[in-house]
Amino acid sequence: MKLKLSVLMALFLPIFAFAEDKLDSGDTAWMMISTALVLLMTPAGLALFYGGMTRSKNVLNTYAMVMGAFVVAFLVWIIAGYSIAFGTNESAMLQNVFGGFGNVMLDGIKWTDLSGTYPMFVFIAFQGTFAAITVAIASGSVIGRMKFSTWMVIVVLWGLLVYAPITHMVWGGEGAYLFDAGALDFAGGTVVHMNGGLAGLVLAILIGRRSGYPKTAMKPYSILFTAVGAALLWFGWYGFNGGSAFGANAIAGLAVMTTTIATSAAAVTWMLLEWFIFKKPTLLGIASGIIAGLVAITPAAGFVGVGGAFAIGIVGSVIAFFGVIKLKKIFGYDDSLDAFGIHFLAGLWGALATAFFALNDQALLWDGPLKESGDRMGQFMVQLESVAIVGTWTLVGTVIVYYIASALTGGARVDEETEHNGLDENIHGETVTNA
Amino acid sequence: MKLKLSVLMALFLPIFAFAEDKLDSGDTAWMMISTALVLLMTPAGLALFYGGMTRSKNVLNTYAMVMGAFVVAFLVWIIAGYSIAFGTNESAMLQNVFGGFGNVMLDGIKWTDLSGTYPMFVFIAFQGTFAAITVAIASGSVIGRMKFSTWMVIVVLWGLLVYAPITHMVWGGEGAYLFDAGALDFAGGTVVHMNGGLAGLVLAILIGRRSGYPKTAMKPYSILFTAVGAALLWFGWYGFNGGSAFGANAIAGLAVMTTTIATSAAAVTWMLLEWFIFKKPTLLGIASGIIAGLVAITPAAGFVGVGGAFAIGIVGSVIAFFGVIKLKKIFGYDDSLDAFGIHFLAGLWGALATAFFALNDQALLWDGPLKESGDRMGQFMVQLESVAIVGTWTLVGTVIVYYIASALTGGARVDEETEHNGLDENIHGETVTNA
Amino acid sequence: MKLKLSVLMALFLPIFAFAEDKLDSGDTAWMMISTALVLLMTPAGLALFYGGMTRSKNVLNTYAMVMGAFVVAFLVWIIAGYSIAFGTNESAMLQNVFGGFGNVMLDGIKWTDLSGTYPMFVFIAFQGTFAAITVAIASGSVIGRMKFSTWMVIVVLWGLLVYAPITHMVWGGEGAYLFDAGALDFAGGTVVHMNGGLAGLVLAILIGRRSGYPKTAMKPYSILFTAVGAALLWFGWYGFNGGSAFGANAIAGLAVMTTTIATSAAAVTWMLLEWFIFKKPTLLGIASGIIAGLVAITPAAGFVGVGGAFAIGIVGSVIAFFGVIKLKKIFGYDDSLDAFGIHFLAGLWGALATAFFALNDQALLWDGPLKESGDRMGQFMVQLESVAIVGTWTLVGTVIVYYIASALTGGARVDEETEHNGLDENIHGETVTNA
Amino acid sequence: MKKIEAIIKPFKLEDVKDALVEAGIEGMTVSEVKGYGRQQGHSELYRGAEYVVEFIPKIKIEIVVSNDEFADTAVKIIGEAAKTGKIGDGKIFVSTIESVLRIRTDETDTDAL
Amino acid sequence: MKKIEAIIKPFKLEDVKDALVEAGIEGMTVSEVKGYGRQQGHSELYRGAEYVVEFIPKIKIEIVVSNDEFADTAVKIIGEAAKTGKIGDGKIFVSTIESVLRIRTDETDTDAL
Amino acid sequence: MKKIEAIIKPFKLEDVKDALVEAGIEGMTVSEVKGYGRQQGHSELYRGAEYVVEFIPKIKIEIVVSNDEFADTAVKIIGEAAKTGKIGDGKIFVSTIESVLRIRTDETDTDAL
Ligand SMILES: Nc1ncnc2c1ncn2[C@@H]1O[C@H](COP(=O)(O)OP(=O)(O)O)[C@@H](O)[C@H]1O
Ligand SMILES: Nc1ncnc2c1ncn2[C@@H]1O[C@H](COP(=O)(O)OP(=O)(O)O)[C@@H](O)[C@H]1O
Ligand SMILES: Nc1ncnc2c1ncn2[C@@H]1O[C@H](COP(=O)(O)OP(=O)(O)O)[C@@H](O)[C@H]1O
Repeated sequence: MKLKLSVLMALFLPIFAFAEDKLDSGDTAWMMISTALVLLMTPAGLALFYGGMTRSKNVLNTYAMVMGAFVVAFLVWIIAGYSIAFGTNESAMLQNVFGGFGNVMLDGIKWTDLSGTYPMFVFIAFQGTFAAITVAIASGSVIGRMKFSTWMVIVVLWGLLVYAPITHMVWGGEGAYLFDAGALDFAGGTVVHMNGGLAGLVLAILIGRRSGYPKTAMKPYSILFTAVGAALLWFGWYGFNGGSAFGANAIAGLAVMTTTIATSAAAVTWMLLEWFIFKKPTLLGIASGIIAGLVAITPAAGFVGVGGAFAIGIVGSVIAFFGVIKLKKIFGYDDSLDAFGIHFLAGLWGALATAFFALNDQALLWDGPLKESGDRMGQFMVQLESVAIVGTWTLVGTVIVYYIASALTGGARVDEETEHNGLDENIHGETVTNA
Repeated sequence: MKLKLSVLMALFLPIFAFAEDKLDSGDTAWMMISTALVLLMTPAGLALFYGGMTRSKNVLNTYAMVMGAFVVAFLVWIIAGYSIAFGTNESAMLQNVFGGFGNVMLDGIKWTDLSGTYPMFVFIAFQGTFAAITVAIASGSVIGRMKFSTWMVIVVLWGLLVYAPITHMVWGGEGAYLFDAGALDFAGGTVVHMNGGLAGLVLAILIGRRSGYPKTAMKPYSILFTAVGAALLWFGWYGFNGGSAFGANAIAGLAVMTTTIATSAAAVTWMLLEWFIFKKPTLLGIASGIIAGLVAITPAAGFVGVGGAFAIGIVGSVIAFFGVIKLKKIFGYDDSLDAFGIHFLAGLWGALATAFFALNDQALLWDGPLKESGDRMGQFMVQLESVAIVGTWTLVGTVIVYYIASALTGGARVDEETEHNGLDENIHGETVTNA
Repeated sequence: MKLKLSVLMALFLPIFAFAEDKLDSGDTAWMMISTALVLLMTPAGLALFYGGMTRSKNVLNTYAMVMGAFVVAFLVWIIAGYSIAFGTNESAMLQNVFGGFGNVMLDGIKWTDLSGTYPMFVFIAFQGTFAAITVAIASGSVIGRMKFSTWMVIVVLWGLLVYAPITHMVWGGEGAYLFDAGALDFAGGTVVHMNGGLAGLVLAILIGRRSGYPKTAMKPYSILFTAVGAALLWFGWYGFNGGSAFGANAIAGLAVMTTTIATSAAAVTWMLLEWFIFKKPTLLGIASGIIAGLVAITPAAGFVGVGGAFAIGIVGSVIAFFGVIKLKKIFGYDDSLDAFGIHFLAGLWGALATAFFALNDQALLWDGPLKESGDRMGQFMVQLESVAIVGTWTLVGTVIVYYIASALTGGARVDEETEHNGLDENIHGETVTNA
Repeated sequence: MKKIEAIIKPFKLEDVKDALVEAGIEGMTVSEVKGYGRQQGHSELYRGAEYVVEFIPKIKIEIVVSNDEFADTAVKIIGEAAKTGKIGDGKIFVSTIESVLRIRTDETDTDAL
Repeated sequence: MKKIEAIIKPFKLEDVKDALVEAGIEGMTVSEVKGYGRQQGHSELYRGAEYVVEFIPKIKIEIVVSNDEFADTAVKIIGEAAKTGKIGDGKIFVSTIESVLRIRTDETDTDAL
Repeated sequence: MKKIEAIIKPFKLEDVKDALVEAGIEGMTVSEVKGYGRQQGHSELYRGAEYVVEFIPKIKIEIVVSNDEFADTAVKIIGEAAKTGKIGDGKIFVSTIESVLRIRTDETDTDAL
């Protein structure tokens, strides 16, 4: 479990100032601000990034889906998600995928408890912001046609049935399946981005395309908001990746560096691709490249060096570009705001690329084939396995969640008139702007 | 005084790494970032939250009232506010409400001075951002009809006559009236939210309603901006509540957790109330719930546990909802952007509820009936007393300030034509958007 | 070199907890969050500040110029800029202005390396965000008429030929010309603001005025965005100035205080100037005053006291006001968004004023006439020299860069039709808003 | 059939609409326009440069009615409801419409109104 | 010459334009208007207060054609393309235009169209 | 009385207004419209899909004048001031207005202009 690792690291790296079971104010400061940064990513960053890209009649609904997802998912996390993800199950078999209900409502956790060198409550809140953004990402694929009620039910169920078990498998500590297998996922390439992006695609296919898609031109309300959203996401991502070092240490510093490099490289790449292919570099392209780079480096941020960051950012951008521009057209699904195209594909690439670009440095690596025997190919197989298992769980879980939510809310899709007039007007009774 | 408390705490909690009179870099980092976070709340968070809710013809004026309030109030704080609030008066009687003028212009304070484990200058700047946001909150009640000049004068006077003495009474350390009485106000339920919200109501009543209110539909310029503002406020609030632990310690961690829970719970509550009562959950409702939750948990953030945070958030949201939807109609005052409805009511609730939900934990509590003898009823009486005294002071003080400011600027209200054309055009010579 | 100084400081100030060659988690936390804060300033703060002031047809282009500048300039910094700026040249003569190519692609730097008490990688990323914002500032002067391709080439060349050598001269450590001379520039008054602002003016003159300037009224798209941008810049500036103390220490605390005072004072000053002169205080004026104050205090933030901060803020605002309102008209250049008027002039003032207002305190000062012998006049001459040398280098370098970039991209200026229809449409194929 | 085009002050729209509806006129089309006339616009400020906003926001109401009588009534009602007595109250123009079609039902002319 | 003014539902603009172009009508001017009529607007919510949005977004198309025949064709085409059969489909008005000038070439009347 | 409706390029509005005012025409109403005609719109890009913006922003100016002479003058002035010689310069339409009312004063027809 990541928790453990930071403690373990202390043994290898005498430059780290902390000792077990003692609160370190620097680490605590860093983890609290990281929590705030990751929080900002959802109701401000992602909401604006998505809101700006939607048609004007659905902007507030898009925002409400993202902001609503955050508040509901966070409560679900406190009520049972955390327990399932990071609790410890007595049954060793169940412990592979499921932490149990021992910490429901954070039962058994005191405010003085520590997680390594900082308060356990901060760890739980930090992780809760991850749970919330993951499901919020998925909303991007189904914007403009899903009932708000259905979406709210999906957020609840998905947090329990899909997010929490996957988190347990990857980050749940000893006895958890993929953790034991030695999968490397620094800050959530599989847990967050592949997971959220694939869930988006599944929902998009199940609910069907927006009426008029792809014939009608569906113009974005304002790319200005999308760009601001991308900038806020980037800012928050320092908490996401940097905070995943679980302390203000040299690994966090490395993550800060690789995150900035990969993101910049990805943005430049997307801009150049558009420039060469379409003759026009768009602001939406630069913003999309930024997100693609951030996603791609997420699983690798604390494992790779300068060169690896460049490579992961550039290739991640090319792949996401391909997903958004080509793949969507080839298969004809309506991944409205490209949650799949960007988050799944760049997350997948980052997860696999980690095997090849991770520095072979004992002080950095988590247990696994690469650390134990420098076996990159073995590490790649573990990465493949984790990608396959997470993918399958997401796929199956999301289908189940969709059908339950749809049944509970009398169908997942809004009626034609609502879709036509816009969800802002019919569902929320609001308009994006009043002159 | 809060200052003292953090030092005192070091004695009880051996897990805190700091010692007296020594700068701790983690605490310093946390208090500096907290200062920046609270700063952000006013000229970005609150300004957008309010600006988006105003009619399009008054958006820039609303923004200028909030941003202008910040810069003026902060200077007032440095010039004399801090001295009144946190200075020490030689007269024991005066010390009850008034810290004196010993630190005017920060006289006597050196850059190397510490406040516990971090620089005194950071403490002063941090507290200055509180002074500034408090008066800025009040502007929400009088938007669309007050002269900008009157408002600027109010900001100056109110900072000295209302904010600073109240802060002294509650947080001013030994000898200060409510501090000695043992009032619990972790981060400003009385000092900031009740105070600012009630000042808003008083000003709204004194200046009268907007012309056309409540008959004319006064549509918000853009709820999109309001939602972004709410998200930025939430983000900044980690500095507000977390920073009020005055260090990167376990109490700050607790505040981070309770703040996130109460806010999420309040947002979900408001959304559900709207959904059940009006059939439509609005984005404005979710955003309002977020603010209600943040306000309600403010006085309690570092005192309560998980269950308390849920309760305070949920009930706080119900009360603010009632204030905004019902109370305003019943009494007919024009609390334009609901500064009173949300800040006063949720702040009041939080201040009283703290008596009931505070953990009976010596390491957390400040001196008072609950800490000394586990006397919750006694604590409640103290909370009631502090609410009554702060409320009275605000009421009387704000009335006085209003009349002086009005006299100095030839009447507080803009002329009819200005109100009709919009304050943006007539006062600032600007329009919110030029196509 | 600033790096060195923080280490040196440890000897003088026993209150600082760090020791050489040991990572301090509090300093590391502060420097990482400072890096994130300064990042935010460019693709969110400056982009909005500038975007809101442009005509609606050029908003997305303005945003893309700023955001694009960041990602390109950061990569240039990693590839060679850092090496030129902070590398060590074997030739003592070259070392005066040029750090050499020893650290190209961060060659030779390991993730475990420290810069004083925090990771070297964090120092490099932090400095990279300075490199990026500096060139982005210059874009404000040439908005609405420069080819995007020319701009991108300028960003690359300017980062290498102008920014990196200037940074080396001022902050490059022993052997670097202005560093050895004892120039005081706490956080970049010369390096960032004078440099970026003057580059803007040079480019504006070389490319010529926008067609119709100054006859046609060029209305800002939305001052609302400009105000939000100013607020985000202010927030980020705590990382800019506070982070330039290179640790969570008392100097950082001082910078936090002086930054807030100078900024508030400057904003109030600009507001009052407009009120007295034009009868209308504008929101744009308040926002401009905020930026002027932030710029003016930048070189002085960690050197001056409360009184100095007031003086620097107020006078800086008056000077920038004069630059924006008068100077531009007198000389007739088209400094479209006032990069020169605000950044150069306020930066120049701050750089010179530092000589007079710096506290004569050994613990604060860097080596130079003031520290060595309390010689303010000598210090002023050093400041003058540094201003002159930086100014000359910027002037000559920017002219060269402009002509190369122009030649490489077939002329720097867009064609008439593009200028007329707007760069958003013709260059990016996007519109700022779709109803 | 007649078409009435009225240029009025924006804040009078509600009153005019109510008065028309009360008088039995149940269809109209409105648009946002800008007017230039004797009324002085306010001045805006940008970086200290003041410029007068010469085009002032107005609302245009278009109503097609079936005969002269209705036209007169409509003109009268609008004229009364939109009046403030201050410069810039606006103007009402009447012209002839030759044919009308209601798209939904294919009814024409008077039936279509 | 005739002027056709059609008030239609916004989402029908694309269809109407295509149908007109197919029929050889190559010039038109459109604007965003708000319509008041039998069609009920939706209701909006603000702080719990519900108010009906009485003015519904519509598109106005203006086309000037050189003779009655073209006018009839245009009316027919628009009428068909804009029809949904539900309330609020809109109306088409025809009136007379006396002269036309094409600014670019100074051509007048029929030549200018 | 005559009504002149001119569709022009937006950036020509200032010139046209100035020319009209110089010629003594002191009232007009303008609105933002979109034109479809021979002028090709630019193309926009969204996620790599390029689509042509067929409706191009134009300004419509409406002026009511009291007689044919004024109408001719106005048409001439607008025609000259709005001309660039490139496709898309726009058109001017003239029609008849039967009555005018100045709301403020109840003056009618020629007096109201
Ligand atoms: N000759 C005209 N043709 C078209 N519209 C006009 C004309 N004269 C005035 N208007 C419109 O009527 C509005 C009011 O006119 P104005 O001269 O300002 O005041 P008043 O209506 O009191 O005479 C103008 O803003 C303009 O929209
Ligand atoms: N008398 C009228 N004059 C001008 N516009 C009208 C008139 N009646 C209707 N309209 C326009 O036509 C639109 C549709 O009319 P409405 O009565 O809602 O439905 P329908 O077209 O099905 O009869 C209205 O929104 C309005 O814009
Ligand atoms: N038949 C028409 N009816 C109404 N408006 C027209 C007509 N033809 C052209 N227009 C308007 O005139 C504008 C210019 O026409 P266009 O054919 O593009 O160029 P030009 O004016 O040079 O012939 C169009 O954008 C449209 O707004």
